[in-house]
Amino acid sequence: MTTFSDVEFVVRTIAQTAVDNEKYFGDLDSVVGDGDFGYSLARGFEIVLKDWDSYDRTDVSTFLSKIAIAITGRIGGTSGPIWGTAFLRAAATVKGHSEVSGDDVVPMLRAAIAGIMARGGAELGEKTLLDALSPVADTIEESIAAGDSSERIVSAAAATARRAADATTPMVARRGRAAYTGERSIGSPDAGAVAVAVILEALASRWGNRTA
Amino acid sequence: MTTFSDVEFVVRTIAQTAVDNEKYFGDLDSVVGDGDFGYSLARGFEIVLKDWDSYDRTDVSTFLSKIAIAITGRIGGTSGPIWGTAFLRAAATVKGHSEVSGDDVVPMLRAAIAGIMARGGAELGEKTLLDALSPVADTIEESIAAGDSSERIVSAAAATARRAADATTPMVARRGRAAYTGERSIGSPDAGAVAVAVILEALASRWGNRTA
Amino acid sequence: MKKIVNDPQRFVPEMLEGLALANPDTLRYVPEYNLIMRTDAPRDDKVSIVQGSGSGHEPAHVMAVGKGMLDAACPGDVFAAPPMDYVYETTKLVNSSKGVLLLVNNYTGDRMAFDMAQEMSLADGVTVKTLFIDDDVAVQDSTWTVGRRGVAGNFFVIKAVGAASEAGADLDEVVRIGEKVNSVTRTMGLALTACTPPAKGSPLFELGDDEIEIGVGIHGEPGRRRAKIMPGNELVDTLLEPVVNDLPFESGDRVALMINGLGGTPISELYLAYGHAHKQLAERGITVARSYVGEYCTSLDMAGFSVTLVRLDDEIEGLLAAPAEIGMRIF
Amino acid sequence: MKKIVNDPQRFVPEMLEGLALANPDTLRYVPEYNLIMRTDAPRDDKVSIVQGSGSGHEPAHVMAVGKGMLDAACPGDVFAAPPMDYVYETTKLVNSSKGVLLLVNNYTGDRMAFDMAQEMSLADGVTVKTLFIDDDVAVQDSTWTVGRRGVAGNFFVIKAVGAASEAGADLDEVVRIGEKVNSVTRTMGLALTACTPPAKGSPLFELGDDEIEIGVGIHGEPGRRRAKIMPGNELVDTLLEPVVNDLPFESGDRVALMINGLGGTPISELYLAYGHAHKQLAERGITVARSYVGEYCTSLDMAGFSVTLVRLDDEIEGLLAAPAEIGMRIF
Ligand SMILES: Nc1ncnc2c1ncn2[C@@H]1O[C@H](COP(=O)(O)OP(=O)(O)O)[C@@H](O)[C@H]1O
Ligand SMILES: Nc1ncnc2c1ncn2[C@@H]1O[C@H](COP(=O)(O)OP(=O)(O)O)[C@@H](O)[C@H]1O
Ligand SMILES: [Mg+2]
Ligand SMILES: [Mg+2]
Ligand SMILES: [Mg+2]
Ligand SMILES: [Mg+2]
Repeated sequence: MTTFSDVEFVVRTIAQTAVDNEKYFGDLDSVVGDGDFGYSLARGFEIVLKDWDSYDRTDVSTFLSKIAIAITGRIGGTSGPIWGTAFLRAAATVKGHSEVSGDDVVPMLRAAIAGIMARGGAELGEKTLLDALSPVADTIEESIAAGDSSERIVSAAAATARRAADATTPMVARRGRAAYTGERSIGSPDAGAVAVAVILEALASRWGNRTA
Repeated sequence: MTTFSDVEFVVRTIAQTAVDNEKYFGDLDSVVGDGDFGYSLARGFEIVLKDWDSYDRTDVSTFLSKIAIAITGRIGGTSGPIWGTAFLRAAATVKGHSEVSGDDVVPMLRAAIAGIMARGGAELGEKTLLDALSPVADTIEESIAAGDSSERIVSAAAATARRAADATTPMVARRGRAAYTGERSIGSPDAGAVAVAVILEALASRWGNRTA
Repeated sequence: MKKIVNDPQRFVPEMLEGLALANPDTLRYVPEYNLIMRTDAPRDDKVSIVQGSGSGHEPAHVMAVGKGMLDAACPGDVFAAPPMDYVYETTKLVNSSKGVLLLVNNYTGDRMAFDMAQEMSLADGVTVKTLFIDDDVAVQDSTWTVGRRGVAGNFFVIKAVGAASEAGADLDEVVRIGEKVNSVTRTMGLALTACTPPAKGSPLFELGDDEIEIGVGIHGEPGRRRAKIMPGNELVDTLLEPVVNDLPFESGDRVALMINGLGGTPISELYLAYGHAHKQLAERGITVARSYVGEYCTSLDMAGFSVTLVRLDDEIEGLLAAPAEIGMRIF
Repeated sequence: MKKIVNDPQRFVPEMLEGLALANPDTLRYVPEYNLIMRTDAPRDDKVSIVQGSGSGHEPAHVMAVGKGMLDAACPGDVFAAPPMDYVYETTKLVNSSKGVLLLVNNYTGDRMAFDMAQEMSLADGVTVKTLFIDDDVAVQDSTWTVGRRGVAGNFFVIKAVGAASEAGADLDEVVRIGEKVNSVTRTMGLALTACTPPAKGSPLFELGDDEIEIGVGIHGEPGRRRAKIMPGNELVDTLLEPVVNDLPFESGDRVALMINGLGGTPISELYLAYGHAHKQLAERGITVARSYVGEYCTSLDMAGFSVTLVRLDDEIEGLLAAPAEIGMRIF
């Protein structure tokens, strides 16, 4: 069900969305952060797009590792280690698999989440992108268990991500630069969580037309 | 006709007007100058007001010299030397006179004008306060020759000063900081010339009520 | 946005190139890793000192490279910690047989990049230690756990460890000194205006015509609270009070006092602030033995300033007084 | 207005007091005449060097007082030449048996104050000479007769005459050197924003969000023309071109290159400008032998910069390289 080309489609959509939303993501980060989140992601992922054909595609794990190295090498700030770790952990989950399937998706996502937590020390509810990623993993798990089509799974995940991102608005930031402003972080959503929602919405809207 | 108290009244009105118009004169100087003209005059003349009773009043010449020294000691920029020289030259004109009369006014003013020209090298038509002072001297001379009352003399002088100040608007500044902007000095009046007009208008409006 | 900038993405590399061109004898620019290093680094008779951090804080840290200060600075993009690869490569480039000390201002992104880079370097057999600088008292009572931020006080840590390493101290000794200086250094800043990152092109936050931001960070992060503009002396008191009370600094102490400009405030105003701070400290019985007025750690073009105090003892005072020569210079 | 200021009328005295408090061993503040002088001045083994000018150009000139530079600086209020009495008193205070050199940036007000003060000092038997600095090429083809303005290039004149006087040169020799340096120094500046004098409380002129002012003076006087903001390299070219062509500087020349910040522009941007200017000069066959990047002569909080070139020969280069120690310092 999940093929190599689905993995490529997901990675490419993440990269394209990051590049397309440079300004928007930056503006979100400037409300209580330092405004560089959009710039950082875009600089990393534009390299992914530029060198797209060059990444070793021996297997999914190798491919995702190469992507991880490419973005950690270029993305600075908090996002470099965070996003790089996420890709590395997802890659490690399917190491040695010649094929990946829909059943690998949730373990990969959970591994990415655990990696981010280990790297940055954040827990759920501290107003970071984890607050969008974690509910998304739950939704996908449920949707797969319910036997949903991949279209339905992705669109359910996108809806959850958006709701979860919105739900970060009333939270007090306890991680990242936004935490320095304490109570003043209340009232605007977390930039990372919104980015997760925007990416999943992009995946959902393009899923039907993905090249197999 | 001109008494010591008239001289005191004139000096005091100049001083008060300079202090009252600090901001206005500064704004005029900031159009093409550096904005400090109001500040400079005010800092000098506020001392004149503060120490008013202390100036040696042996005779008019001594009195004006003391005023000159007080303001040159405090006013910086171009205005310190210019206004100080004007007072010094006016004082020198009546040196040794135990009394001064209306007939001394024009020679004193002409001496002040000549002093300013010598000090700063400016000629008429170069968009400085000379372009107001010089016509004022002419008007006073004519008005005295016509046998006018002191009220009429002063109000004629004020009207001339205002016309002359307005007439500096189309001029190209060739002296002072405004000259650096060349053609761009066209379109706004010279700050120094306007100050002369404002001072003469203050003299005219208070002349009737001056304490003898 | 009105700045001296070409392509915003080239802002940092072009600045670094200019810095190296202005100091051809002493500084080298390595474009692959976006770093500035001393032409004579690494020297095996001294511990190599490296500071990494986001850019936008100039003269920190690229202009603090030179004799008696840093051996290399490894800046990321504006306000972004450097990618860990750059830190890793920098560490290898300046690897000395006496070891490498990485100085890091305490921020999540920087910590992570340096932790990862240190792990990789250690695996390669490079002797490397990391020292986190956290002098900002503005954020002490907050709810997150990464702890205080590192701000302008890092100058003193750099100066002290730079002098110690120049004098031949070994890595443990250099670390001891750096930790000691950090432990007696406290800073707090305020912003009169927001700053404009070249890539964003507009101010990071909005401040009203009469508003200031107290406890601001050096990345344009808003501070802890807003207030109305107040007379200069009160601005100074607003910062000095929490700084003094935090360590606390007490009567009889000798201190270094720094008034650091955040980028857009003229040095004339900084000296005015210095005068008041100096006198306030004197009233508390605190003696200013060394003074620092100017820009040390900025936030791009932000108007505002920070106040830093360092409690001196003979050791620290000697290290601060040692000669040094860096890219940021006058003559 | 958001500035570190108490009573605007006390802005200059409070700044000077801060400067003296920060440099107790080397600088003395004389409040009666609003001046800063070296604690060891006058010294009878050297010509005393004094610069007077309006304030608002810091570090010029009060922070350029010290060994190898000025013996005293006699500043007026912001952007106003000092009252002639102050100049006269300063001259008497630093009177040395080798004489006094008054350095004056060429402006009407300054010229008049110094001419008058010089006359008074000469009458008192003080040996005093005056040297007018006029490096600004922006105003060369104008219609007034006071001539070019003195701007950031005055740093080089101060440095050279300071070094010469420190080496024991007599007054005539010091004057010769100062005139020589002035004659081979050229500057032009541009503003990205207007500046705000504390006493006025609002910007001196209005510039649109995308407008710049080319050929601006250091007193917030508007320049010769307005233009739209352009990329950093073009900003540099806009200034470099007229500066190079004025002397002119030619292939084979060795020069000092200064990128001077006007007060509100961060040093990161200045280094970016430096890099481009350096490369442009190299393309013309002009070698930058000495580089200066930072704030030397500002216009309060104005954003913008100026470019200065000095044609070097062995004599000038040696004088610029001589050691000096001033209030504006880093360590
Ligand atoms: N400790 C952390 N763990 C996980 N995510 C984090 C952490 N800190 C910040 N983030 C996420 O990173 C985003 C900001 O990224 P970025 O702008 O690159 O960081 P910074 O500029 O603070 O270094 C935040 O919106 C948040 O979602
Ligand atoms: N050379 C000169 N001779 C006479 N008056 C002058 C001269 N230069 C300037 N002024 C007058 O002085 C006014 C500006 O004074 P001020 O602001 O004190 O000078 P600045 O700031 O340029 O030193 C001008 O408006 C003009 O009237
Ligand atoms: Mg950020
Ligand atoms: Mg003026
Ligand atoms: Mg950042
Ligand atoms: Mg002036």
